[in-house]
Amino acid sequence: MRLSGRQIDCIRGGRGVFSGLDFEASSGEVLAVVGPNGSGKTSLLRLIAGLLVPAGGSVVLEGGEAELTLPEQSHYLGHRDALKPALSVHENLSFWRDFLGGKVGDVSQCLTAVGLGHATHLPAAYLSAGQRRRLSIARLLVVRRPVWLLDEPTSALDTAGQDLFVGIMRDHLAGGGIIIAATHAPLGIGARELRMGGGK
Amino acid sequence: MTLIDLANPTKFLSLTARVLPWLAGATAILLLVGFYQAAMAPDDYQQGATVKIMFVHVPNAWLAMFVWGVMSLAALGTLVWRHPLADVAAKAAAPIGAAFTFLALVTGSLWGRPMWGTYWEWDARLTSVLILFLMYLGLMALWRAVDDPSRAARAAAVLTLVGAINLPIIKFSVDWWNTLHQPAAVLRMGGPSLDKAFLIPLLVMAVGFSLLFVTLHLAAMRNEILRRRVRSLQMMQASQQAA
Amino acid sequence: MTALAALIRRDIKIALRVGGGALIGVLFFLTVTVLMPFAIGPDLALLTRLGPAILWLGALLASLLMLDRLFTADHEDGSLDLIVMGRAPLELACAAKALAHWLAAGVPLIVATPALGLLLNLDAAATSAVALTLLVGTPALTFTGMIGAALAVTLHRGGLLLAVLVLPLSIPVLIFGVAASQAAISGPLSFGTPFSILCALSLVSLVVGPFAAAASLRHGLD
Amino acid sequence: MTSLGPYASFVVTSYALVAAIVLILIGWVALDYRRQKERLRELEASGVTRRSGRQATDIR
Repeated sequence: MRLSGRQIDCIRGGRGVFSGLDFEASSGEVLAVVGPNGSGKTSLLRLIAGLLVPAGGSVVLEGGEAELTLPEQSHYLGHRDALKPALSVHENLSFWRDFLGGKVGDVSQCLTAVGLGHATHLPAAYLSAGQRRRLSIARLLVVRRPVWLLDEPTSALDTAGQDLFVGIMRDHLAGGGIIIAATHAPLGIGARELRMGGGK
Repeated sequence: MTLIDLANPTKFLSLTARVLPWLAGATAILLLVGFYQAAMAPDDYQQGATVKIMFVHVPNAWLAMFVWGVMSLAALGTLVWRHPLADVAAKAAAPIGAAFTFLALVTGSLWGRPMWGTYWEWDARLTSVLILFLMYLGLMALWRAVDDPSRAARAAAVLTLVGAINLPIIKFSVDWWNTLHQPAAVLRMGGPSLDKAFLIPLLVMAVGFSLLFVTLHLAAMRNEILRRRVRSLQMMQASQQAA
Repeated sequence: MTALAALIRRDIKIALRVGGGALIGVLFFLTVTVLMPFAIGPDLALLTRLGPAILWLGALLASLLMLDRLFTADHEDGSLDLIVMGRAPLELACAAKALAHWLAAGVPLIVATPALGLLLNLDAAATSAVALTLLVGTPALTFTGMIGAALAVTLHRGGLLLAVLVLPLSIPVLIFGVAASQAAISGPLSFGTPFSILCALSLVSLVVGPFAAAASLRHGLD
Repeated sequence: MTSLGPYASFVVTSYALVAAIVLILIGWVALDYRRQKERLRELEASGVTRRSGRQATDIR
């Protein structure tokens, strides 16, 4: 499986964020998108996720499931964690499992895997920022999708959480997954760098 | 047991556990006696048997206002002394007050059907009670809208006090509005002089319903304290085993 | 199908839990209706005549105000991004959200109508006529209002802008809803004609609403 | 019991409604109490303790 972008232009609010961007990542590979604030890291991820329309160029996934689009084979983990405080931890995760569909796993197991096994029936409102992030990460586990688009995934996580997350990413890569992560801090895992901005 | 002791939620719970059965028993007895006397009361020469509706209508209408008074006192406790038990008292009273107000409205309307020929007349009293009912519902909506109980308590306290000041103004305006449109006064409930045969069952019922309120209020306050305990324990559970 | 059912279940759950707004809509409906006689006067004959119009206006405003949060809440916490990325077509997801909204917020309005009919001195036949037209007409309000809600999300503005966008769109529903209820109460028109037009409006909005909302969400997210 | 005359249905409906609403209130309070107790017991079973170290279900 290979994810590649050719000559991508991105314009937001009339301002050119980046142009002529090329990248590629194959199965088992991490592409770390680095660069200063405003260089378009988040825009690139949202563009791959199909949430932004590129002004030029294209992104292609080769070797995926033919009848599905790229966004339907991607997980997007953004700054906002897509959790409803009124629902319990379990309800939040099982909603996303049912809604996103495809190959799904067991909700309780995934919650235990991210260290939330004790809190399954508590309202998500009671979780701390780090725990909310863990719950978002559980979403990556409960629904199997080959491409992970992660925006600052380790922010708000404590050291134990970061170690846990590195393990989760390793498993995903070993299963032939692709990870594209926008990050300031080192991910703790071997990655190819895509440097954004500055080089115009 | 001093007042300070009462203010401690745990002490309050133990007191409630001891008092509630007696209160419930007294309430049941008074309401049964009141019901018997109401059934035995003679018909009114003007209103016929519908006068019996008064025996449940008047206590409910009086409680509708009394409960708002209780909540206003609790609101003062919340705002001035910032006491959590006052929050609990205010929150527990709202649904009970709303239920009594609803009953006052419905019994009033059932009394009005044979008297006026319609279920609803925009009579000054009924209309004021209807507005009171809306305010109760608004207050309950406010309690439900905010997840953090102490924040909700302060907002609800402000609304309760503003309501307490506003209620007489609303009553006055509605009276004025009503006389403006309807110079002919409709037949009013009760009347200035009340025969003893009606007064005694009415009083017994009034005391009975008041006791019912006290009983329900204490029980609801106990539930609310337990609910808060559950909430804080859940929050502790969320953080305790985070590692 | 499980995806859409899950979405409907989730939205209804959120609406009914603490902090959800389902019952506040009914309270608003009640309050607006009770306010009307203070402006018009307590003349029962007049209120009877105006009753259907008052109820329809109240229901229209109530359902409009509740629509504000339809997409905004999901947009703010990032859920909308994931809904767009789901395998369910966005049009169907929008329809599911609108259906959940109607079930949680629209149906209570219809249930409350008889009590309000009593206050406005409508008899049983008139009240049921109004309730029936609301049952048929409120889906149209929700599904056309959804277009405004989607636009409000993409423009990052809600509230009054939504009202200004959506109110003109709901004029036909209001016209035929009130006309049908009036026809049922006093004539002279037959009930069937305006009622069938109201049904047709609802059916059209069921189709147009989701497509327009999905289109505006797709092009407006950033 | 004296006869209630032509308006019997209104009187009976009033009393029945009052009884029904009061019973609903009592039922709500009782059910709520049982539910909170149940939750406290579950929380205690899962090993969460109060700051004061007392039992969660202890109301004395």
